[in-house]
Formats: sequence, C-alpha cells, structure tokens
Amino acid sequence: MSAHENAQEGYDFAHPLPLPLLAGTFLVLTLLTVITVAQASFNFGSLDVLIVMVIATIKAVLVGAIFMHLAWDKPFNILCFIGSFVFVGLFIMATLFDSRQTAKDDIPVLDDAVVAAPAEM
Amino acid sequence: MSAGSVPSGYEVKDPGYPTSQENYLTNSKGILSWAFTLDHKRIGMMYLIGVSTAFLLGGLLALGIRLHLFAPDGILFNNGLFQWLAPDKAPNDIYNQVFTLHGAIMVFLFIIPSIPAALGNFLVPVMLGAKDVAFPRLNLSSFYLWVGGAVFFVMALLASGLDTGWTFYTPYSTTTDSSVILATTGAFILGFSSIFTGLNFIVTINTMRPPGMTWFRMPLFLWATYSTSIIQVLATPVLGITLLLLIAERTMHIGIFDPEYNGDPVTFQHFFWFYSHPAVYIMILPAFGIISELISVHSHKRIFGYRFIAYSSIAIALLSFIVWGHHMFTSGMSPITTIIFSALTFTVSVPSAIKVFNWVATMFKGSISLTTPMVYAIAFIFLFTIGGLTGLHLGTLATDMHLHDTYFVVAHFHYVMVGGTVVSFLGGVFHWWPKMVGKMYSEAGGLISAALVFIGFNLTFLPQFILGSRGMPRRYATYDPEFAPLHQMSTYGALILGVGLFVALFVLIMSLINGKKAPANPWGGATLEWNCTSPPPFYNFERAPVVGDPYEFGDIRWDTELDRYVKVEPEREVVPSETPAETPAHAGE
Amino acid sequence: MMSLLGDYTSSKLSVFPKSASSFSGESDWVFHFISIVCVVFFVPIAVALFGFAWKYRKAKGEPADSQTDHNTTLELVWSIGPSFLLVVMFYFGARGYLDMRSIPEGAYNVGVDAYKWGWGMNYGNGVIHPELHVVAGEPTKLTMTSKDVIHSLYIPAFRVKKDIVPGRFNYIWFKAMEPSEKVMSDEELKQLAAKDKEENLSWNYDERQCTPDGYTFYDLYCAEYCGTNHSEMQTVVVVHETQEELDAWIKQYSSRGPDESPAAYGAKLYERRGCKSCHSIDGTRMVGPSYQGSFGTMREIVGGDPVKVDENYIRESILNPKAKVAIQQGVAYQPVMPSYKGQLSDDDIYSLIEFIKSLGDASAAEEASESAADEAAETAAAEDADAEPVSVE
Amino acid sequence: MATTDAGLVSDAHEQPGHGHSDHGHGDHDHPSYLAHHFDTPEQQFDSGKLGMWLFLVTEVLFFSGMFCAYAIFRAWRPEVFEGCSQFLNTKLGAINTGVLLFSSFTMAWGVRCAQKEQHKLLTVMLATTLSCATIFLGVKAIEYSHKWHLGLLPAGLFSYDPSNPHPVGGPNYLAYICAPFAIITAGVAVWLVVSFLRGAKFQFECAKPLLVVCLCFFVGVGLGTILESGGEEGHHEGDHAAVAAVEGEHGGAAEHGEEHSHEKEGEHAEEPAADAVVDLPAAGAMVNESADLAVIERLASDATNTGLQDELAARRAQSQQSAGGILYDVTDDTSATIASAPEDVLRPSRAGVFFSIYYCMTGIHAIHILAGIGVLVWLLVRSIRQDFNRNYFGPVDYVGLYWHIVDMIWIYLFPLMYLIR
Repeated sequence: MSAHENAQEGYDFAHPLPLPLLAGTFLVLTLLTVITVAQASFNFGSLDVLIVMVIATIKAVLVGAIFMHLAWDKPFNILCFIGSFVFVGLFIMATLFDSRQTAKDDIPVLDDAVVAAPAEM
Repeated sequence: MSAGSVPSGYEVKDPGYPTSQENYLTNSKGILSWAFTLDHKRIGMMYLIGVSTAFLLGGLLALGIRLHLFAPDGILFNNGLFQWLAPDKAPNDIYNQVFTLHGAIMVFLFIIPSIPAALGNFLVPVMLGAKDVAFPRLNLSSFYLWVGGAVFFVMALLASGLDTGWTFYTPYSTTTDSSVILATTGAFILGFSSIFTGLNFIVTINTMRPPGMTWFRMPLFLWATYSTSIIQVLATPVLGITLLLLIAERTMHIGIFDPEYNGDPVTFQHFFWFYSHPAVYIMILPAFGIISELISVHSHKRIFGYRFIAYSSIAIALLSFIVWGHHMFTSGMSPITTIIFSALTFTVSVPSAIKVFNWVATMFKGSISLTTPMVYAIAFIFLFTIGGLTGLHLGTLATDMHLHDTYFVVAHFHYVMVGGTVVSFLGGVFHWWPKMVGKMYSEAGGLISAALVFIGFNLTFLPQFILGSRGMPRRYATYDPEFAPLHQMSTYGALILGVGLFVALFVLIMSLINGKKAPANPWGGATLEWNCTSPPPFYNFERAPVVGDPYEFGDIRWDTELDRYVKVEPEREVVPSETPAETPAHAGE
Repeated sequence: MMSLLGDYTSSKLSVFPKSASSFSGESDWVFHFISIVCVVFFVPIAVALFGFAWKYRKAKGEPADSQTDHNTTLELVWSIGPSFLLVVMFYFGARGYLDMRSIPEGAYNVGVDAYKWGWGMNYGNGVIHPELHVVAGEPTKLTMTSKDVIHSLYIPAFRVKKDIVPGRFNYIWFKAMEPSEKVMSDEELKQLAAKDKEENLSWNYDERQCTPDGYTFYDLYCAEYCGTNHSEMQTVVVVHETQEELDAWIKQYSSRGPDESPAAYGAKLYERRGCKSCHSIDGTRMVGPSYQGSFGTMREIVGGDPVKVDENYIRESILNPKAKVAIQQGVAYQPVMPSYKGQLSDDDIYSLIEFIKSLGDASAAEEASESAADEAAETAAAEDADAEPVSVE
Repeated sequence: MATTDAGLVSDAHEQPGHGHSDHGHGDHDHPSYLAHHFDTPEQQFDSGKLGMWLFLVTEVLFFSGMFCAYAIFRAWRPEVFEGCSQFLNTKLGAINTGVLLFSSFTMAWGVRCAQKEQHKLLTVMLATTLSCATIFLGVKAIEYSHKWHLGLLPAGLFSYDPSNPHPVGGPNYLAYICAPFAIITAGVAVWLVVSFLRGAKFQFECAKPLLVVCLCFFVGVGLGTILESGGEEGHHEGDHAAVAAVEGEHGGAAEHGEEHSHEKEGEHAEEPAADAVVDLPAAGAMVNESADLAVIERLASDATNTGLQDELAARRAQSQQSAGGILYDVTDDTSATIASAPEDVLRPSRAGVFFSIYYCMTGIHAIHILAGIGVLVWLLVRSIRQDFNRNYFGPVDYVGLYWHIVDMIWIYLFPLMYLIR
C-alpha cells in the first residue's frame, strides 16, 4: 500500500503544533479565567449565567481546537465530538423543558407542607 | 492486508477450496488459548455461549411466570415447593422477583449483547475483509465485563433477589430491600461492555475497510451494526450515570430521584428512558441487518432498495434519541411535552416500514429456497410487522392512556423483541452456523423448530393483546377470573415456544456431533464471509479477498457435481489499489 | 361512524371492557381506526410474504427471475405515503389526550391517596373510603397523592390512567356515563355480611359482582408496579345516578354511628383503610405484624428497648410508623407503612385501638392470671425504624 | 477506567503472542509498535484516535446526566444554589482551574515532544502534567475535608447547623484523605532509594519524577490551606484545639506543621461566608416557602376540593399535635428535624441537593483525574523507555485528549458551581 512508502519519510501524519501557539492559547485561557472570576463580583442580573457560559464555551473551544488538535483533525472526528454535544443538548433541553412545565404548581416541597405548617400559623 | 498483494487478474474460480491450514478453532489448543484469545471469532463464540446461557435462564424464568399465571390466584409460586425453598417470601414476592429478573436478564444479559456482540463479533471483520477488529484487547475486555456483569446479576439473584422491575423506577428502587445495588452495578458494568463493543465496531468499520470496500459495498448487516454502535456509544453512558446516581441515592440519599429528600421520580424516568428507548433499537437494529442478509441470500436476489435500507438504519439510530418520552405518557410529564413526544414517536415508524416493504420486494421474483434461516426470516417479517403496527396504538395518545402498562404493551414489545430480535437471532445463528463451526445441521430439525417457535409465539402473545385492551394491567401476580381463559391460552403457547427453542438447541448441538462438513458457501451468498473456508482460518482469509458487490448473485451457481455453490468466471475486475478506503463509491454496484 | 363503532364496542365480543365514560367512545374509535389501518397494511404484506415465498420457490441454484435492485419512485411512495395516515393518527390521539387533560371548572373533587397497597378516596369531612363513588354525567376530578412509591390509577371502563407520583400532585378527570345498578337488596346484603363475619372473610367483589352496598361496579387497578401486593391493589368505582344518592352514601360513612361501638367501627376502618392488606388479625405474619393478641405485650424494636404495645405506641405507629421498628423472632419488619398523619381523625384512631384491643388484650389477661406474662403474645410491633442514617445529631 | 484506557491505547503497541506465520504478508514492514492487524502506522494511529474520540463522546454523555440534574434543580430552586454556592471557595476553584489549564498546556506540549522525538522533554512535560494533577487533588482535599467537617454533605447525610457551624471533634477527614497519598509517597521514596542503591538506572529514572509528583499533592494541600485562610488571619479563639490535636497525629512532613495553623484559620474564614448565607437568601426563601404552602392553600381554596381542604386541615392539626410533643418523639423523625432548622436554604432537602450535585460532579471529575494519573504514569514510564517516535506517538496523543476533556469539564464545572450570583 502506498502509505508504506510515506511511512519511511517521517512526519506523514504527525502534526506537531508550534510552541508559541500552545503557549499563547494557555495565556488566553488564563486571561479568560481571570475575566470570568472578575465578572462574578458584578451583578448582571439574569445575564450572569449567559456570560459565564459564553466565556466557558470560548475556553472549551480553544482547548478543543488547539490543545486537542481538532482544528486540524479529520472531519469525522470533529463530527463525532460536536455531535455528542448535540445529543447532550437534546437530552438536557427536553428534560429541562418538561421539568419547567410541571414545576410550577405540582411539586410541593414536602417538608414545608407537612411539618413547617405550624410555624406558619 | 494490502490490495497490492493480490495478483491482478486473480480469479476465484471455486471459493470452496479445501483448507491447507488449521482454522481458528484448531489453531491453538487448551482452555487458556480461549480465555486469553484476542481473535474476534473466538470472542464471538464465547459470547454466543454466554448469551445463550443467559437466554436459557431468562427463558426458564419466563416459563415460571406463565405457569404461575395459569390460574387467577397463581399456581406456581404458592406451591409447596416454593414455600419450602423460600419460606419467608410471599408468593407475590417470588413472582415479582421472577418477572424482574426475567426482564433484567433478557434485556441486559441477552438481547443487548446477543446479535451485536455474539454474531457481530464473529461477522463484522470477516464481512468487512479485515483481519480483526480495531482493538482486539478491548474486545476481550468487553467480554469479561459481560461476564462480570453477569456475576453481579447472579449475586443479586442469590443475595436477596431483585424486585424493582428491570426499569429500576425510583422511589421503589430506593426503598426496597432487595439487592438493587448489586443489580445496578451489574447493569453498569454491562453498559461498559456494550460501549466497548460499539466503539470497536465503529472504529473497525471506519478505518479497517480494505481497499474496495466502500461504504456502499458494505453488506447491510454492517450498516445495521454501525447504526447500533452509534446508539451504544451515545446512549449507554447516560444509563451509566443514571445507575451511579441511583446507587448514590440508595447509599447517601442525594435527593435527586427520591421524593423523600425532595428529588423527582419523573426526572429518573427521563434519565432512564434516554438510554432505554434507544436501547430498544440496539436490540432490533442488528436484527434488521440479519434479515436483510437472510432474505437476499436465500432469495438469491439482489436486495431491493439497498440505499433506503442503509439510510433508514442510520435514521432509526438518530431518531431513536428523540422519542424516549413515549414511555412516560401517563407519568406526570407535562401535556405539551407529551404531545411533542407523541408526534416525534410517529416519525420513527417510517424507516421501519421502509425496511419491511423492501424485504418483501426483495422476495418478489426471486429464487427462494425455504431453508431454516429463510423460514425464520419470513417469520420475523410477519411477527415484526405485527409488533410494529401495534406500536401505533401505543404512540397515539388517546389510546395509550388506556393501553399503557397493560398486557397490550407486554404483547407489543414481545412481538418486537422476541418475534423480532430473538427470531432473527435464531435465523442468523442457523444461517452462519456452518461458517462458525464448519458443520451442517439437520434441515428438517431446523424447520420443525421454526414452526414450533412461530406457532408457540403467536399463541403466547396474541391473546395478550386482547388481555391488554380489556384492561389487564401488567406485572400482576394474580388477576381477575374473567381474564383466565386468555391467560391459559398464553401459557400453552409459552410451553410450545419453549419446546421449539429446545428443538433448535438440540438441532445445533447434534450438528456438532454428527453434522456433515460444511462447504465454504452453503447458501450461495455473495458477501465476503462466504469467501473464506468454514470455519474461517485464524486471520480470516488465506488470500486477501476480492471485494465485490455483496448482493451480486449472478456469478454464483449451484454445481451439482461438486454438490456446492461455486463462483463462475467473475466478470468484474479487481478494484484498483489506488482507491482510498475512505472515499465512498458512487454507487452500490 | 363513531356511534356505530361505539355500539360495536359495547357488545360482548368486544376487545374492550364496557365503555362507561365520556372518553371511552373517542378512545375506542381511535383504536379501531388505527386497527383498520393496520389491517389494511398488514394483510397485503402477509399475503405477499407468504405468496412470494410459495410462488418463487425454486430448486437450488436456479437464478432469480429478476435482479431489480431499486425503484426510487416506488420506494418514495411507500416511504412518504403512509406518513399522512400517521399525521391523522397523531391528530386524533392528541385531540383525545387534550380532552383528558383539560379539567373542566367546577368538577366534583375527590382526593385520592394511594399507598402500598390500597386506596383512600377522600370525600371531605373526614370520609375516607377505599371505593370510588362518583355521579353519572358530572365531571369528576381526582387529586391524587402518594406517600410511598409511584402508583397509577387505572379505570379500564373509563379508558383513563394516570401515574400517582410521590412528591407531586397529579390530576385526572372523567365523566362517568353509565350509572351502576343496585343489584342486591339490603336484606340479602345483611345476610351476606353476617355470613362473612361468621366465616371471618372479607367481601368478595369478584365473586358477588357487586359492592357491599349492593351496586354493580367498574374495576379500578393500580397500573404502576408498586411491590408485593401490587396485583391486589384494586378497588372499584361505583357510579351513582344523582348527587343526592352519592351524598346519602357519603353520609352513611361519614363517621362512627351514634350507637356503633368503637371496636366495631375500628373493624370497618381496618377493612377500609388498607390495614388488612398488611396486618392479619389471626396471627399470621404478613408484611406487618399481626394484631391478634398484640395489645399489652412487650415488643422488640430495632435500635431500642422493647416497648409495651399500649395506646400511645399504637397511636405513634399509625402516625409515624417508622419511629419504632418492630422485630418478630429476630427478623425486623420492613419500614414500608405510610404515615396516616392527617388521614385519620382522633376518633378513628381511638376506634382502631379499641379494635386491636378487642383482638386479645394481654394486659387484661395479665391481670386475670399472672402466668400470661410470657412471650406468647410475641407478635411484633408496628413498622420498623428507618435504616437510613439521619442527618441530625 | 484507568485500565480500560490503558487497554484501549495499548492495543496498538503490543504484538500478540501468535506467530507471524499465520498471515500472509511479510513482516519486514511491520515494526514492533505496529499491531498485527493493522497495515500501516497511520492506520493504527487513525484507529486509535477515532476510538479515543468515541470514548470522549461517551465521557461527554456520561457527564451530561449530572449537568442535566444540575440544570433541573437549579431551575427549580435558584435561591438554594445561590445560597449554597457561597460555601464554595472561589479562590480555590480559580487556582485549580489555572492548575488544570497549565497541565493541559504541558500535555499538549508533551504531544508535540513525542511527535518531534524529544524524549527528555517529553518526560519533563508528562511529569509536570502529573504534578499539576496531584496539586489539583491536594487543593480538592482541603475543600472536601472542610465541607465534611462542617456537615455540608448530600441530602441524606447533611448535618450543617448554622448555629454551631464548627462542631468540635469528629474525624479528621483531611488526615484520612492524605493518608493514602502519604503512604504512596513514602513507597516511592523507598523505591527511589532502593533503586539508587541497587544501581537500577531505569527504575531510578522512573522513581525520580514520580516522587516529585507525589510530593506535589502536599504542595496542593499547603496551597489550599493558605488560600482557604487568605486575608482572614489572626483571630481564632482556640476552641479547635481538639481538631488540631487530632490532626497532630498524622504529622511528619514539613507541610503538615504549616497546615495546622492554616487549618484553624481556614475554618474561621468560613464563618463570615456562612453568616452571609444566613442573611442573604433567608428572606427570599421565606417567600418561596410560603409560596409552596400557598399552592396547597390555593388548591384547597377551591370549594369543590374538599379532599385537599381536609388534608390541609388535618395536616395542620396533626403537626400541631406532633409539635406539641404529645406522643411523638421528634428527634427520631427526619422531617421534624428539618423543620427545626431555622435557615430555609440550609435544609437537607434543599442545600443537601446542591451538595449532592456538587459532590457527584466534582467527585466523578476527581475520579477521572485519578484515572488520568494512572495512565499518565504509564506514559511516563514508557517515555523514559523512549518508546515513542514520530510514527508512534498515539498513546501520548490519546491520553492527551482524555486529559483535555477532563480539563474541559472542569472549565464548565467551575463557573457553574463556584460563581453563582
């Protein structure tokens, strides 16, 4: 098979990443961590969760694309990995959607209702 | 193997060449050579023995259930023998444990590994033209994980039984004093076994295809296995975490599923069914693959609508992830979610229907041999169609309110799981048995077993549809006298079914003793496994196989003199070795 | 068409139980519609399957007549065509379901308390009875709770079912259409009741096909597996013709009658409130300890000194069953009894205590003869303590 | 998991026992690292890599269950999550994030070294990655032992009492966590000495970095104590003498002396946080509690809802009765104790669920770190043996992928657990 010949030549499939790229990524990740800790002391109301999740996702993308070499990987591997998040999303969305629907008045907090009642009265 | 080593212009005149070499069964001896084997075929055979044992155990438990239900108040577990065996257990408790273990053993130990792990292990690399799966050691560890899981199940059985139902619903499973932790640990381990098998097959099919084996030259069994593997890899981890959380709930009361600590049982059901609905397709998809092979080989006709069948397997695998809510229509899920899940549920019926139509169309104008595997395949289509169609009653909300958790559901899923998976598993075993052990079995015996299984099965489960629609709830140890006649009919059916299965076992065992030697290609199949000797040599192929069309029967003829199928003058050329394995071909031909 | 099918389903040959609620017509109609569609698909498939298998049987090695491998148009037709029928099924199913989920204003409300293994239907004013009684033609709403595990309320004749999930309130509603008939006169009932009492039997619904009040009934099952006696977790639904009739029935059970002795009323509660599914009165060991001769005995409990079975102990065992673990002959009972806190009035509890006393009173016997102070009346205590580690110091 | 990982990746490198004569083509192009059933190193690498990616997919799905539970319960009771999050030390979480990110960086660098056949540097990188992993665990040990001491445990075991946040006595959890690491450290030290004395060069080369790695756990513990106490130094009453004494039993290494003083301060640093919880969410929680009761009352207010009205009345009556202590031993009943806890958010049924999820997520993450340590040690040994080259660096790459996904999960865990406002 033709790959045999290539194998003798050296870096036929290894793809070492340049060191500055790795170091730069690490610095950006650290910076983002500092930002996400810093922003926690401000109150952005309901945007809070969104902001931290966006920052976390940027970090995850950096780790995935560069440290995990996804940016240069085979499309199928990328598909697998991204695909898994699609299914996670599906799972969490549907379950959360349902629990949000039913949470409102069908779920009493049992110990409040039974035992704490006299405290209220 | 590199295609470069195939001399150009090489022609396989007679695939039934005698083997000069030892086969995989004889190339090394001793129990250790089996216990530490990395050969996928041996691992497949060990799986076959393992799952058959589990099936036997689960089947005996099923017979126990049916015998007990012969009379409205139960007749088996309140019998003196059982009182003597388990004096501190009420008959109802014994019944509950028996049906739970029947379900758990059949699902986790038998059906899920049956076709993918036993037949799949044996066949996937051979059909693909590879020497082995991508990770042989992972493959062996997957088998030992299966054994480990089985040990845990047996320990649960011996410790204090299991009475939660195979679904482990909280808060029952967090409060009962039966061995829930042992059983869930077993299921957790089995989950990893299943993941490793699936992972192995995906990688094998992706990276180990020899030159010429393009995606659309793969036999449909491989497509089905591939789809199954996708589900195994994606869904099983969720079962793993669910069971871990359940164990934590029992030991530490983490309050996620247990309402006593303000957890939510419906959340558990979401978690559980996110795995367990796709798991239903882990059970049935490989069966589809087997039937596609059986129908086309025994009709000696090209499979009809290859692409539709292949794509529908993938479609089923993906759609199976968005329909889990249909197990929870009455559970207290919100109405809007319920309606969405009902709508999604209907979508998954389309690809299944496509397959049935295609199989029937394949038989049209074929050259059909009514061999044992073919009869099983025909039985499969009949039974699976009933199972599939009755699913419509359950997916429709208004009727499901009435039918949910009744015998209608029991009948429906047994038509799919037994009428579908088990029948196709038997068909597959009969089909590939000559390849696996190199011996032919008694055709008459095989046909008798198929007939008994078909009759017994229908007699067992058809009455259960009526029981269900008349309102008989499932998992009842005793029942109202009005249901007695139908239950009795069902019990008679179960006995016939049991006899049929034993006949099948007997026929196969007899073939080992006095079966005549199997030729390489006893049925006239065109897929690669019929290219190697029966049983195959250690590395599957003595000469690198020429990858051709898996459904091209035109050049396979019956040679009356040689008394076997031979390949005549192959008209196709050897696929050029430059064709990279990853590039999909433009057509199936 | 609906009514026609409705007639058909009510016949004896039907695959359904009697159609007795406003939902059942619709539900059955959808069922039959789907069934007909299925038959329309199934018969040609089966005919083709067996037909082809027979017709194209050929000797070994004969080539097939055709090697056609696809026909895209045909395949698209049979892929997409049936989808339209699926949409229709979904539509009817969802419509029927939405009916079942939209509870009308002002429906008659009955509280349902499901427990292992019995039902308590709460009609207000402390009337709790295992049978469900409703009025014909009036919407009834059930507010359902469970204190132990998941149960499911299923009335086949009404084609309704809903799980009862602990930690949640679940609701169901229906409009019963076919009233029950009174098939037994009061005299007959009295005779039967007396006979039962003599033979120490409870009322056999299946055999007599009527309730102890003489009405025909519809079955009500628990449809979600809930443990040992899941299959015995059944009760009946009686549909009264008028609200007055129902009110009269409720009144009859509203409380202990003026001239009824507490022990006799306790015996009724024992039957009605599910005690009998776990506690025997003849000394046999069931899920819980037997009542027979238990009063006044010393009882071993898990994690504590033996306690005397007295009024306080019984009361505690009813209200907080997991507080004191009963052990009988070295084997602890499972802590499965639900709390009856809020379910029984003081008078109810008093009556139950009197009833248990009436089954043998060791303390009274003790006074009578000194020798009775042995372990004869060993039968263990109320439900056992929780095995769970409690988080508190 | 460690073994399975190893199984997965090690498939690639070992030759099966069977002879080569079984298969037809020549052996000359089959280097020792190429398994018999693969044709080329590239095919082997691609297979391993795809297998690893699929394994990561299962990992992602595995964690999704816990993220899902988190989302559901946070959506139901946001105030509980907000309140309980105050108990988590952001500084420790942040430093751990940094440590993991750095280890990811060294891991990625390690892969580069393997590809470029820089054997020495590869060993250094792997050792650094391992050291970061143990530092992470050391910091985690501080976090866990504190919470266990306070009784901040899963719902069924939750015993935090705001009126007495620092119960005296109880087991010294930190000592229990440290003990196995101390034993391993001692073992590695002995191994180092023995291999040096016996002149076993390879073993000595292996033991050297491993001792550093083990010691780093205690660096993490020290780092954790310093950060836990940060800023609040100076005032402690000394009523934790008992605790300190218990800790004293397990002394020895220099780190421990330091640890003691910080330990005490650390506990005090916790106090203001606890007070904050008491003040902040209590008001909101009260509203919520009455809202829950209001649900029942609203349901009961429907004139037709006699069943519920009755139940409500009966519940009140019965609980009055039981609260009065007439017949009813409150201390034996979980729910009764719950009611006696004055801080709503801090009830076992509420805070307990937060901590359940916290322990499940971080605990399983920590188990993944441990598994990662296992495979990294295996890699370290092989890198010292110089097994890897430009055609065979798969194992380093696969373990790297695994290590990065563990990091990635922490990237999400950190803000979701520690930074709730």
